[in-house]
Amino acid sequence: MPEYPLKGNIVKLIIAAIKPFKLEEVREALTSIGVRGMMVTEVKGFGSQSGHTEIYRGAEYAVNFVPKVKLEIVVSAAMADQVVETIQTTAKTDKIGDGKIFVLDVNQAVRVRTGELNDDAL
Amino acid sequence: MPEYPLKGNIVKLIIAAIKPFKLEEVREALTSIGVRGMMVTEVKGFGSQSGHTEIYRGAEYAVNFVPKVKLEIVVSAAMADQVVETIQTTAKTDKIGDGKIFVLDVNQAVRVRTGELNDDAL
Amino acid sequence: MPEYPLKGNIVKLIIAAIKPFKLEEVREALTSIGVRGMMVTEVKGFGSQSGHTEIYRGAEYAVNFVPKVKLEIVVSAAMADQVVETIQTTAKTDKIGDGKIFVLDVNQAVRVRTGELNDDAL
Amino acid sequence: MKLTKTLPLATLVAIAPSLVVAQEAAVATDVTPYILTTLLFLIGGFLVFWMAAGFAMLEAGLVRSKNVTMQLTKNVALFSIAAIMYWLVGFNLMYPGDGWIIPGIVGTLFAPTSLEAVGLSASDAALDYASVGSDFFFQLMFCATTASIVSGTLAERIKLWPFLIFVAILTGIIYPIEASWQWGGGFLSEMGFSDFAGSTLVHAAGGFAALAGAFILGPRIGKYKDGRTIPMPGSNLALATLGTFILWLGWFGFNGGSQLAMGTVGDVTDVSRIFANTNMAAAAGALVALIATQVLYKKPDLTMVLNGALAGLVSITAGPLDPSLFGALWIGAVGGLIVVFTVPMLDRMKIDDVVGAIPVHLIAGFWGTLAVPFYTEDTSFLTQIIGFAAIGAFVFVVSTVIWVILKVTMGIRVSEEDEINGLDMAELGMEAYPEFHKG
Amino acid sequence: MKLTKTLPLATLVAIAPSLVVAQEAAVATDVTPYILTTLLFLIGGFLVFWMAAGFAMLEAGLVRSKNVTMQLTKNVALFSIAAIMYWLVGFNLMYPGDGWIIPGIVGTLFAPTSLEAVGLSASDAALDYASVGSDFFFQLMFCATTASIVSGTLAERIKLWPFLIFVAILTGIIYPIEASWQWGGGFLSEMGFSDFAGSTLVHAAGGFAALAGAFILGPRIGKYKDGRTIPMPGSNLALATLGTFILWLGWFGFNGGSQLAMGTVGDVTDVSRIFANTNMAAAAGALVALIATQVLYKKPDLTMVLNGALAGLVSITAGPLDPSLFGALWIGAVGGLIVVFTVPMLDRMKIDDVVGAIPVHLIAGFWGTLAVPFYTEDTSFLTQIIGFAAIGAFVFVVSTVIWVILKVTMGIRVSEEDEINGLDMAELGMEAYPEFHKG
Amino acid sequence: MKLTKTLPLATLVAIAPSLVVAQEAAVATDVTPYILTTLLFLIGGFLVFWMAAGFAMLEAGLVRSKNVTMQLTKNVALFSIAAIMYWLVGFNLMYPGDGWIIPGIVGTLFAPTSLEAVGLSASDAALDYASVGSDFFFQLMFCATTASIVSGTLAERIKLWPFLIFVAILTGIIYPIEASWQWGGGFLSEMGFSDFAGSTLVHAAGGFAALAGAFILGPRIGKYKDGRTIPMPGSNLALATLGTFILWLGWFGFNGGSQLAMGTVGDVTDVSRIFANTNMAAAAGALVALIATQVLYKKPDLTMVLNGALAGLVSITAGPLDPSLFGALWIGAVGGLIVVFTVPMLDRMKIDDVVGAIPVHLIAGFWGTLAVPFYTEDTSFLTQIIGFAAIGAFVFVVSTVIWVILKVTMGIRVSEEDEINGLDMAELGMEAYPEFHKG
Ligand SMILES: Nc1ncnc2c1ncn2[C@@H]1O[C@H](COP(=O)(O)OP(=O)(O)O)[C@@H](O)[C@H]1O
Ligand SMILES: Nc1ncnc2c1ncn2[C@@H]1O[C@H](COP(=O)(O)OP(=O)(O)O)[C@@H](O)[C@H]1O
Ligand SMILES: Nc1ncnc2c1ncn2[C@@H]1O[C@H](COP(=O)(O)OP(=O)(O)O)[C@@H](O)[C@H]1O
Repeated sequence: MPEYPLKGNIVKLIIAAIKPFKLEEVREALTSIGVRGMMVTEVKGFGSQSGHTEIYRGAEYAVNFVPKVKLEIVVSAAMADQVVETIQTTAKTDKIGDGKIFVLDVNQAVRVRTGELNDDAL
Repeated sequence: MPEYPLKGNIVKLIIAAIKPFKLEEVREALTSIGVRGMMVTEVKGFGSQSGHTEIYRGAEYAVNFVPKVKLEIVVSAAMADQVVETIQTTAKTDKIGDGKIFVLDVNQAVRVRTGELNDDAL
Repeated sequence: MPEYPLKGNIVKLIIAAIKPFKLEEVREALTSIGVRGMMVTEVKGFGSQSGHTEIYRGAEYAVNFVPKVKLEIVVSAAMADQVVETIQTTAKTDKIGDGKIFVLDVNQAVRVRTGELNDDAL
Repeated sequence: MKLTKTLPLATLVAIAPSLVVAQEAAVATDVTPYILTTLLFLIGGFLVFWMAAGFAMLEAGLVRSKNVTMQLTKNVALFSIAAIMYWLVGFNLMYPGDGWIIPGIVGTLFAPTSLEAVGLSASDAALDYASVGSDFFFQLMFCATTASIVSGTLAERIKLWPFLIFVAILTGIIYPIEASWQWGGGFLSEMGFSDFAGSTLVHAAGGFAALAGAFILGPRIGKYKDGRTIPMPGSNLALATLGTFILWLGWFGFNGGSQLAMGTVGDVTDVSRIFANTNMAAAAGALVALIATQVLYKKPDLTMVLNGALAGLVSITAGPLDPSLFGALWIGAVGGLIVVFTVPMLDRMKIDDVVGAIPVHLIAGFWGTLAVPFYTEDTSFLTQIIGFAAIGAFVFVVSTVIWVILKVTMGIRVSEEDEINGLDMAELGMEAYPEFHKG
Repeated sequence: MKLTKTLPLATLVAIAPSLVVAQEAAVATDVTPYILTTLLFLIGGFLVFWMAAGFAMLEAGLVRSKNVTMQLTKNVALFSIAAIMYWLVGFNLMYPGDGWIIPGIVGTLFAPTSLEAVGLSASDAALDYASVGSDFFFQLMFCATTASIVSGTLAERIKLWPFLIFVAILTGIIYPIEASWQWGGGFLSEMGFSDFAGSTLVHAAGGFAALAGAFILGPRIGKYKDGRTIPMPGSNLALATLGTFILWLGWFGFNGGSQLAMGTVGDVTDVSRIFANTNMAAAAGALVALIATQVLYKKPDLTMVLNGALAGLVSITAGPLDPSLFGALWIGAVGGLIVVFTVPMLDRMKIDDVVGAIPVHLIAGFWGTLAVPFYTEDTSFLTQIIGFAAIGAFVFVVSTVIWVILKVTMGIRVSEEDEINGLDMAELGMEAYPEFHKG
Repeated sequence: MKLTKTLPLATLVAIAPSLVVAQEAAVATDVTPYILTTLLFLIGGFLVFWMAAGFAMLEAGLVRSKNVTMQLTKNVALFSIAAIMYWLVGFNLMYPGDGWIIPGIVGTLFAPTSLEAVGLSASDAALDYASVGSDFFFQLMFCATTASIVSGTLAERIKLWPFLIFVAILTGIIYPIEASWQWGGGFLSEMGFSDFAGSTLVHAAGGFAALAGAFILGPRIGKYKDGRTIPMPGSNLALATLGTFILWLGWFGFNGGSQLAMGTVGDVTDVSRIFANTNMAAAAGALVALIATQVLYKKPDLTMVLNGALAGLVSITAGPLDPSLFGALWIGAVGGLIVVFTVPMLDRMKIDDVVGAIPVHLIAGFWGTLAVPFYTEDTSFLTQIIGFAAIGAFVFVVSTVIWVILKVTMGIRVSEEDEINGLDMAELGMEAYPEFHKG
């Protein structure tokens, strides 16, 4: 990616979908390994776990979406693997629906307050 | 991206913003072509559709944001085009505000429960 | 990225986390420089700003998450820097918690309504 | 009982039961019974008024959030229309005294209600009954209740204005006419039909008007898909529960006030019986619905429990005085069972009743009417069925005609897109919960 | 009527209208009228108490979710303060009997209320009126209502404590003084001013206190931008509708109880008239607002419909007894129109009234006061205007002074950042809906 | 006072205070006092019924959204069970007249309540008291209140059915027995214990049953972590505030109706005193909690203010008649202080009381009981403490036994995963707010 001056090291975006009740635990685990920030969003998750049925006023229906929490974390490329591993081990319950982790490249990260770039921005 | 051992094939992240009432239809269409999971988020959409006005207690105001649903779907690169096409054809109403689809590269995908990688993780 | 026919120019995805009360201002600033669309999501933000304490029924507790607004904006690569800068200058309050901006590559953008590609899709 | 309702308009005073009892007890002053019965109507009246809020909350809680503002708007508007139409036409059409146009069938048309003069002197008062003002106030609330029932069934798809036009006709003409047959001293009361507080006259009547509408209007988009019923869960069960508690409270006025007298030991003691029985029937209906859903579905269904309490109340409404507490219990319990079984039944028939008003008001109303002879002397199952059928047929047919006319003239249903996006944004441009993310 | 309010404190018993009527009817036992009037105050009182909940829900529903906890806190606190201040100062300041400090203008200062002894014997009771306890209980609720009106207008930007200090002065001093001019037998009642249940004394007075506050406090940040009004939609219209129904219900006690007597045929029949008229005016106000917003804006506005019902109620409050039902209808209807037109008018004047309390209580209150002579003998438009002006001027001036003092001493407005982030987190550290995502 | 509660079942008529007073005043007709007292029970009864809705809303507002449907279900179900159990067993167990099994301690077992015949003649009525129907209706509501208190404390973790089984035993047996000791004319009333409307008999009793449950059940997962208390904020403070206003309103019936007579000047004037005092105590409790939280935590805590109002009400309930308005103020104020200090105290003791029911009902109930001798003659602090201890010990021990039995037999607590995911989806498969995103 020539078009960006690489002040600071390359950073990665880690997107993870986990079970809501694991959020606090995962956040603590990540803080303890030095992650300093993230964005958390409630999402409706669809996956193999989905599809159990409920009854409402006598009518059966399939619950296609299960509540999940999505984490978006940008970290220096160097930390990425450790972060993925930490999330995986912490969020794991060995039950279906534990979630997924995805890693993406980031061209550039900026801290709004200071204009710092890339991993200085985190 | 040398830094990741490529167990399993490359995967792509597909982000789509669609009209909320199309969600169920799109989900079914995607399931039928073999998509096994996704994350769904309500978003406030801003675009050409935006800007109609409403009146509240006698005061006119422009509605800048319209409710949309955002889909995030990770699929094997091989399937990406088909997924994009399926979303496009299903979500289409030919009315302004139908939405957008974006395709991004993913370095790595992990299944929390098993640690499986990339398209094995999906 | 050979696998995509590059109709239209390359586009980028810009993800920004800002303070909720800045949303309207930022949206206006972006419109004025020609951004025609975006997706907005409320997120719970974790970062250096987090951690002040509140009292509920006599018990102190730390507030780990602060409400933030996440913007997802796809623009032509050419505009990316300007968009980043506009967000940064507009969202800035010089107080901690102003937020972050991240820039990612996009392989492909599609307009659901027309099937137009890349920056024609925006 | 009901007959005495015509007295304030008729002139006869002599044979009024309440007064008689009073004199037996050789105690009542001339005016105290009048004051106390008037007070009963005022208290009963404001309690039944409160039911309008109950319906509004129940329905707002059971529709999806995209239709809440509309449901609230309909409920405020329908009550307001009922208040005006009942004054303009309804009251004297329902209580014509001797002013029947067609004896026993159609009362006085277009005689707006007027009340007694200010500072009425005792000599000019219907001392054996109560003030016209209090009677009008109390009766008006029953009329509005009938309309509230309709709005729940037709929620989430009917247009505002056609609905309100129907409400005007229902509250101004349909309800007053059918109610006059019994409470106005019309042919049903002659026949010996018995409906103390209106299981048939108010609740089933509202249910029939709703049923006719549901047929003409059709189900919500996506409600029935390849033979299956797709639930559309209510957006706010706290509101729905609040609404049910409000209705339960208002029902004490609904049934208790229908004693129409409080000036004697016998009357006030009867009102007490009615309060106790009404409460028992509601409790039994709720509890049975709780147990039945646990047994049938393995999980209790709160919305059914709420419907069950209301069905218990509707069931006891036709005869809240005569049954023992145990009688009230089993009559209410059957009402609770009825909703649990008839709610899915209606769905199988593809009749889309958003809040379950038809099982609660029409079907449990039939049950309550039918059950009267178990405890009330000089009543017969046959007469009860005939009375229910007469009123049901009349309300259903007339309502159907009006719904059809509205449909062909102005249309009664919103566009598909409007229905999907919700009536709030489409018809009102205003969300009930604009800040809460919808799922 | 109002004059009799002073009787329990004065000693005279002779010329009490109610008793006279009673004796004409040659019936009333000595004590029954006393018991019944006391009961009227107790029932009326708890109904008006309920209005405090109505204001709380209405306001909580019309503010944005980030200010809901604060609005609820203010409503609970203001009622509590009113209850204490009215006992400590207000009641005897408002009903001085013969204890005027400045005759007809300022009553007895700092005489906390004390009630009759336990187990009062009939010989010691004001048999022509009611118990002091019930009268105090009933009057107190009116005082609290005045304060509730203020909290709505000033929502979303005023600091908690300065607001509560103002409430203490309003309920302890301002309201009791102006109300004493009429209901305490002061100079306005001498003048022949007529305000049966308080369109001016309670509602307009509250409105003027709110208006003064709105001027000093200024509009919410971002409310008026380059000449345009930016709507800030209420966060929960179901709550706002519930609040309106609660107020509607409470109003039967508000107006009906103001008959101040229920011991005779004439009085109880009058109370019935009042109930019926009050309901009619509310219905007309709501319906007219529905139609007007449909016509003007092409889409009905529920918040205007709710305001319309309340404006109808305020309009009839000055004279709920004398008008015919038709009179109540058109008086209420005009009230409904008033809000539809004055809500945007205030916005054009950059007066930021969050819940529309000024159009509903002040402007419709003026209309209701002005309309009295249409139906009530021995009243004149001029006197009505003078009375309204006198009370308006007094309340507005005194309130302005207090608001200014509060502003310069402790400041009345939260910081810009606090206002943007919402008073709930900033001043209370507690959200009303912590789990629901805000937009 | 309480003793007269046994009269309708006993036969004696002679020395009934109310009648005596009446005759002194040489006025009351024979039946009017009976009618008026019956009316007091009916009005009081529906007001206390309304409290069931108040508890439901308060608790639904103070639990997290994932448990709201369950909390609503429990509240509707517990009231229904109470209504049936109190009829089946409770009422005659509580008011045995002369039918004690163990004199003064255990009344008549398994004698379902039956009411008077329809159209009772004056000669057959307990003219010195009121109708059995109205008395049963009124008393039933007190019984249900006791159960409502328990559901709040144990929210968010207890299984539905074991809870409902406990409620059946509490309302059918535990409450009626302990209440009979005082109101049924049992040994505590002999002893001179005084608890006018039930600070101990109703509120503390409910609190002790809740406390026993809290011990056996344990705190919610994550509530206490390494010595710290983790707040779990309520999901809807508007609902919690509505619930508090409802309870406040209902309390006028709760305390006022407990005068048990309205047929004389003395009685109705006493009822007025009670209304005024009850309101004052609530206001003082709320205001003191507001100030205390401001001082202690720098930010007022609405949930504490709501608890404070309720604690004020509970505090005055043992003696709402005798104190002056100032007495009601300071007694209620102390109640408000109590919650502010005991809520965190319970947390330090790791007793997880979700809605603060133990501080409000048990601790403030103790205070209210203790405070009676300050204003009521012929009462002693010692007797008050003994009475409180007797009832507390009985309810606590029996409840503990039952909770333990339920725990070992069927289990009372949901699984950890169910608790974390919320009882609504786990036990009911139904969310209260399915469309609102949870945080
Ligand atoms: N292909 C996918 N793309 C994006 N998110 C996914 C995908 N598959 C699953 N998810 C997310 O992960 C969650 C768990 O996935 P699921 O298949 O149910 O269980 P598991 O991860 O244990 O196989 C889903 O609820 C969804 O939020
Ligand atoms: N540049 C963009 N970046 C991200 N999302 C966009 C962008 N433009 C539009 N969107 C999303 O797509 C939705 C539809 O776009 P819009 O321009 O309104 O209609 P159309 O896609 O038919 O041109 C918007 O509401 C928004 O959610
Ligand atoms: N590493 C990160 N990845 C993703 N989002 C982040 C990250 N760090 C911070 N954020 C987002 O930016 C917001 C502001 O960050 P914070 O560290 O609190 O203040 P500042 O940006 O001024 O340093 C956070 O609330 C969070 O939403």
